[in-house]
Amino acid sequence: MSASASTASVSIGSKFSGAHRLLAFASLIILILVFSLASPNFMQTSNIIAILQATSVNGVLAIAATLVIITGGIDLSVGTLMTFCAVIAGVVLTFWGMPLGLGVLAAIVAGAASGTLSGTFVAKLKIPPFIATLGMMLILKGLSLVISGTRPIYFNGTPGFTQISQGSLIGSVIPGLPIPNGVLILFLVAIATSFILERTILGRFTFALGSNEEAVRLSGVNTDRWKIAVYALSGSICGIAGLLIASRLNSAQPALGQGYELDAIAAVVIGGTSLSGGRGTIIGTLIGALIISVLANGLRILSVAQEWQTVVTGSIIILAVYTDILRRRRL
Amino acid sequence: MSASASTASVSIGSKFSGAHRLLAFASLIILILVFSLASPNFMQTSNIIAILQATSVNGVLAIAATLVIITGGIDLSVGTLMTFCAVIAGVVLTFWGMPLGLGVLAAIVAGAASGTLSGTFVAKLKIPPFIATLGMMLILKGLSLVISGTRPIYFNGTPGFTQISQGSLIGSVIPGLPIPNGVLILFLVAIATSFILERTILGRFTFALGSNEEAVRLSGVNTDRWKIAVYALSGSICGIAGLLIASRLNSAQPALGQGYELDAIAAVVIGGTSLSGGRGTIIGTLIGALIISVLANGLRILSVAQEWQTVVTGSIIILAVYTDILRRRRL
Amino acid sequence: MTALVIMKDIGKSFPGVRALHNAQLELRSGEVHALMGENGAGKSTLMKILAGIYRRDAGEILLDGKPVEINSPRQAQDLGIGIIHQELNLMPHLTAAQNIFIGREPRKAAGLLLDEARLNANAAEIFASMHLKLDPRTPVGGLTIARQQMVEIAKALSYRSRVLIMDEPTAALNDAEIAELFAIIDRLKAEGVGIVYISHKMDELKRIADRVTVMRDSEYIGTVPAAETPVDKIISMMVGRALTEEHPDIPDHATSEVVLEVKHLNRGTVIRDVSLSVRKGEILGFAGLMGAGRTEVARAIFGADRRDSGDIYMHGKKVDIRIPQDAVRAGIGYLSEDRKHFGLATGMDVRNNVVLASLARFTGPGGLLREAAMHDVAARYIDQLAIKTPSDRQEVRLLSGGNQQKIVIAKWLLRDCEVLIFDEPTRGIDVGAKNEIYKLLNALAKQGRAIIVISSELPEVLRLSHRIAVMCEGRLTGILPGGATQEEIMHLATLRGDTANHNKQSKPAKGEAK
Amino acid sequence: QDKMYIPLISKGFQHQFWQAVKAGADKAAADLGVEVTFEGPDSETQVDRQIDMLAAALAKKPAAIGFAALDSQAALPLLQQAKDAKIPVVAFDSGVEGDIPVATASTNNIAAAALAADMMAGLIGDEGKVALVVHDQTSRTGIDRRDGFVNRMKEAHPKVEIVAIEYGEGDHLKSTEITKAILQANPDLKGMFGANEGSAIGVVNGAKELGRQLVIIGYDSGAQQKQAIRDGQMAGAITQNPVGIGYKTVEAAVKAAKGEAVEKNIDTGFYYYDKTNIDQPDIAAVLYD
Ligand SMILES: Nc1ncnc2c1ncn2[C@@H]1O[C@H](COP(=O)(O)OP(=O)(O)OP(=O)(O)O)[C@@H](O)[C@H]1O
Ligand SMILES: Nc1ncnc2c1ncn2[C@@H]1O[C@H](COP(=O)(O)OP(=O)(O)OP(=O)(O)O)[C@@H](O)[C@H]1O
Ligand SMILES: [Mg+2]
Ligand SMILES: [Mg+2]
Repeated sequence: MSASASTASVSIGSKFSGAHRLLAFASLIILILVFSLASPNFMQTSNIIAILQATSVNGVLAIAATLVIITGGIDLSVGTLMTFCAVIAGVVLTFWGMPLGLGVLAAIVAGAASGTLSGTFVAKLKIPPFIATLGMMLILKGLSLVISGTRPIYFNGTPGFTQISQGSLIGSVIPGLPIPNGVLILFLVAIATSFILERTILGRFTFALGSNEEAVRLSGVNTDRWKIAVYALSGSICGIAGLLIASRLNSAQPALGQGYELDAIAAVVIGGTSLSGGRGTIIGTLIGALIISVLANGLRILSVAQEWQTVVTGSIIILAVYTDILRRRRL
Repeated sequence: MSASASTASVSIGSKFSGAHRLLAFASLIILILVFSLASPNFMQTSNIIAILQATSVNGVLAIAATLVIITGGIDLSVGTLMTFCAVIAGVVLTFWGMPLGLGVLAAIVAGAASGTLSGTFVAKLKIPPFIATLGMMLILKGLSLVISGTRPIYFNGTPGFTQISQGSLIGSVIPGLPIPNGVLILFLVAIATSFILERTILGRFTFALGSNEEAVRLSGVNTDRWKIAVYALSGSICGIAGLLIASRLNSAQPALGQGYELDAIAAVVIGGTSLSGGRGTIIGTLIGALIISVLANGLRILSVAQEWQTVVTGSIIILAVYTDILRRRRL
Repeated sequence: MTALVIMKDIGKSFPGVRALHNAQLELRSGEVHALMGENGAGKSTLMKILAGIYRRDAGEILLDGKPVEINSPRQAQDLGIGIIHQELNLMPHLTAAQNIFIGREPRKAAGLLLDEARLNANAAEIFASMHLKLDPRTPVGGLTIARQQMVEIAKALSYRSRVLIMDEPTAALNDAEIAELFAIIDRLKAEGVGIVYISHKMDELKRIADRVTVMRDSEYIGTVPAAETPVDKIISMMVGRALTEEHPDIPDHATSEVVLEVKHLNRGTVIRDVSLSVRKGEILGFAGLMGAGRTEVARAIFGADRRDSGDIYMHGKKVDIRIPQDAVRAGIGYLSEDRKHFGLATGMDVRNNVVLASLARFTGPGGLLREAAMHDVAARYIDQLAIKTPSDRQEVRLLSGGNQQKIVIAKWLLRDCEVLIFDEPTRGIDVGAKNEIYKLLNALAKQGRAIIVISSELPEVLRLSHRIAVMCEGRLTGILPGGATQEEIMHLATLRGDTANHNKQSKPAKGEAK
Repeated sequence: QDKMYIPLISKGFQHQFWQAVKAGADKAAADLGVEVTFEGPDSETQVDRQIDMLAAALAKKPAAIGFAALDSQAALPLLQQAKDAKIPVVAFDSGVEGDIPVATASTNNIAAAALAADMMAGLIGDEGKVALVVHDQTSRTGIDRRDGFVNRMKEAHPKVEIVAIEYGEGDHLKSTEITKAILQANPDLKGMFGANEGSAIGVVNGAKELGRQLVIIGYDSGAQQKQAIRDGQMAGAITQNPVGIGYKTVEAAVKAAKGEAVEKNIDTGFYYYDKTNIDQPDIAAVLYD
């Protein structure tokens, strides 16, 4: 985590980043190959789609977490914020009976608002991101239970709602490819966020803040405002994750969410984004999220005993990242 | 997390650290005052002891996490390592019927061994601490289930075992003060670790590694070895936590442990240790752990509905840290 | 002619430190105003107040004769005040161009998108005007500090300020780059820009400064015209007494024992077949242009970087150096050129940084540290090197740049190695202290240490060295005797490609023969 | 030839109750010569994780599936998929809404908790304060056991006052701390109900650490709970028949897969046990260690 160390390797890493990014697939591809050989059930369209769908929620959450982590922060609230946004959608759609579009909007706005609050704690009040988002994690967890009356809110009154994640636009165009909308949304969010990170001023400041916040401030930039903006964007992406999971479950499950932040952050770090900030890619995060879900699915398909699944998952996560480190060193 | 920001305020903090440390109690004392006024049941000896006992496991875990965090790392495996060590004690004492001392030794050695492994991943293989300890967290969780056969191991064959946490040496000397041994052990571990951190070469390198590892390496220090030593020490402290929880429950519960790392790290950060390394105190961590258990206990005593307990806990954590920041700025 | 900037009776205190007291500065447009003073005199602090980074406790700032409040870097920029910081303030993960224009990126698509092409073009334009060959798309974290410094300069230039503060801009630069910078300064002067120039290199005064303001112990001493005032006078204003310069004679080491010998060192393309040796009591100077590979050689010897091939001998015995610990055990110490990243644990205090390489010596039974003994040595070095710090418990990052450098030196003096490699040891150090360090190096040599000094200041190399090794593009192009001239060195330092191989055969022979 | 393969997707895994269900399922698998796997999420809140497990199970083209739904609505699309693929689904532990399951092997948690309430009321003299430590605020079993207990008290024992309901994730240690705080806040508390094994043990531990005497009623079994009942620290507990649930689920699944008729509702029953009947063969048979 010491940012100062190994400047040389960083420079080399980013110099060859094109090649490296392609190679980062390697761990993932090896995993897929191994599972395909081990079980004929793995490489079926339906299973591939199940894996992608299992990735969709964690993938979107991980993208949200990536933004904050690149600024050098951490976000522990992504999981419960997702749930909170799902509950808000439930309130708007089921309790108040509003049209679908408003529910979608409400979830995203709720996410952005919560992100703005976390960002304000961090930027203005100088509360360490770990504490600010830990607090928000608990606050949102409690509020979800309070608002929902501690029971799931079902979306049966809004028939279109399940389509958000479970319908298949692609399937209706290309009949043989019933990729659920949830997966489509994951990729759209990834592309949009990647674009923001690489091409817009907000993205530039995201990296700059994580690289050396003091230098940015000394350049006369209002760092607080930009930091809050990053947290707000991250929050609104959590709102999308909330819609995805609610649509997938056709319900807002108010108790779900805590613990999901760990999977999300794990995907980010496996994907090569540095927890000390300044460096990271969305494509890496996507690959990280896929590694996690391929592992989970594959081990289940192989009927590995559940206690051993955990052991193997832990080992492979370490191994995958180590492989990645070795490859980068060799480049 | 950006180490560079707000240099001025940090410097002031450390200069007046004596005064500041005393004042850091303030958040805790305010909490205690408020709860005492709100409920006559709060300020009773039995409840104070209950709070202290509730702090013992998390406190010891938080001390273990503090060490690693000061080096600039993070340890997600403290919770499941605690369980693993408890299971190892169970195997040695109950399955093999060895004497108490050997069980205690086995738990601590198992912790040190696991810490050495994590430390080796981090120092030698250059795996980011987050990933190395995430992997270890899963591996240890799975292994605890495997070794125990997914069922609790009871210590009925070792009558003295429950005394480790539940007996009261102090109480047997001073009859009016039945402070359980678990609490005594927490304070002994805190004093010993504080001593190591402040007075020994290992402690000095713990801080130096977190401050600028590369500069330490270029001073001719074998940084890898010291880092591994810190992780090993941290692991052996987790072993003590494992003994405490097993003794308290008179059983090694193999499924327990995941999630405990968050409380432990929260205590560390609330206690003023910086996640970017190089700075931190054990007394701060103790206060952080106490804040967490006083909050939990007080809110339950006031019979606050559980969903609101979560909301209030989140808010107070943010507020407590903010108060601390304000005070430091004013000094 | 009204002054561009007047700073009157400025006062500033930090906890436990009075950094400024009644400080004065008057800057005219179109002049280069040198700000001189010993390490910790308050130069950087005064300039940070002008640049809106610190708030002053007392005094007044007038811009064009009107009082102004400068409360943030942004306000300073808006008032046309730009600054090149003494310590680099870059975002290592961003490219050179991105660093230069942070917060002022050219946009396209109605301001929504970044115009990366124009960004790079603009940066390239500035680099061209500085005659700097640097790809604007290179991440700055991978650049040497010299190049990072050039990026900082480019950034300051890009603001087109009316007032430009340069806080030791040449500390990390070599002569060619310094000449380039001075050409830029001349152009800016002609455009009417007022420049505050802070440096510890006295020779630069005569070359570019119009007036000189001297500070000492946080106070204003006086302002004098640069051309008319003798350097000695300025120095005595700075240090409060006259300095005597002594050129020690070069002892004959022909019969002394060879302590360190390096044979056929290789590392990628940055070190190509370098062989050299240092004798007991000898100071070997290391000269070369930026990027010549001197630092790389030193790091490779020290075990900080892996080497592809090459053997290292101490007292004729081969030593296996893989990590810095091996080197230190073998008796080799290395003082890095980049103190912030590689030299200091800046978050720790002075005492602990001084003992960092020798901690084992202060460890008693059970790993217990002997704090009192640590305090004693720290106090000794604070005294010996005149380190300006309130106490040995002050965090190092709160010290002025020069004083930080002295702490790194103290660390290696305490470690007491047989071979000491000093990489740019006087970077950012004031004249008085520089003299002290020269004396110290000579004394160390007399005691029988073998010393390698890497320096980009030729006068320094010439003054200190008993022999001078010169590198170019990773090759050792020759070894000159102590009395060599600047021209001889520059000749070897620019010997490129195959011609170098040829010269290498003959020149070292000449060096060794002396 | 390949054995018939039947995955069981449960609500949990590490808890002893689920391990007992697994033991029953494994026994049935051995008896009937089929292969079963048993999986469940870490916590009963992780509805989507369970769905992912169900999806992976379906990909393995099983002969039949056993499923303990955390939220049956959420699982509907996948259950539909199973139906379309002609994979029979046997619901266990708690029911699955709709007509997809060919059989349901479950305990009536509401009735069981009501029985606990009756027993509690009887032991405390039908009046006074009681409190609950429940494992989960939102899961089906948590809600049913809480509501079953609370509603029965309100209806049949109006003089019994419920002063606190807290949730401890079934974590022994957390439930212990919760119990101690509840006891501290209510010096006159007469009884406590722990709604699963971890909660019940926590209540026992908490009372023991504070040295308080009160009527404790637990749920499920396990060595510690049985010991507490024998020692008199715990008045009694409700037990389901987890081994039976596991066994019957696999049995029904095998029948359904072979196209044989299965009983639609397999009630595996529940029992109240205490010191007096703990060693009776019919009770001992449904308890686990
Ligand atoms: N943030 C700070 N906190 C405490 N003391 C400080 C701080 N910044 C500077 N100082 C102290 O103020 C004094 C003046 O420092 P300053 O950096 O202005 O010196 P300088 O003249 O630029 O020296 P140098 O030539 O070494 O760069 C020094 O004693 C330094 O230690
Ligand atoms: N961190 C790095 N990443 C990539 N290349 C580097 C790095 N550091 C140095 N180099 C390259 O290695 C070569 C040798 O640089 P080195 O710093 O050793 O030169 P030097 O002679 O010490 O010059 P300087 O005066 O800059 O210290 C140069 O081509 C330089 O660009
Ligand atoms: Mg300075
Ligand atoms: Mg160099």
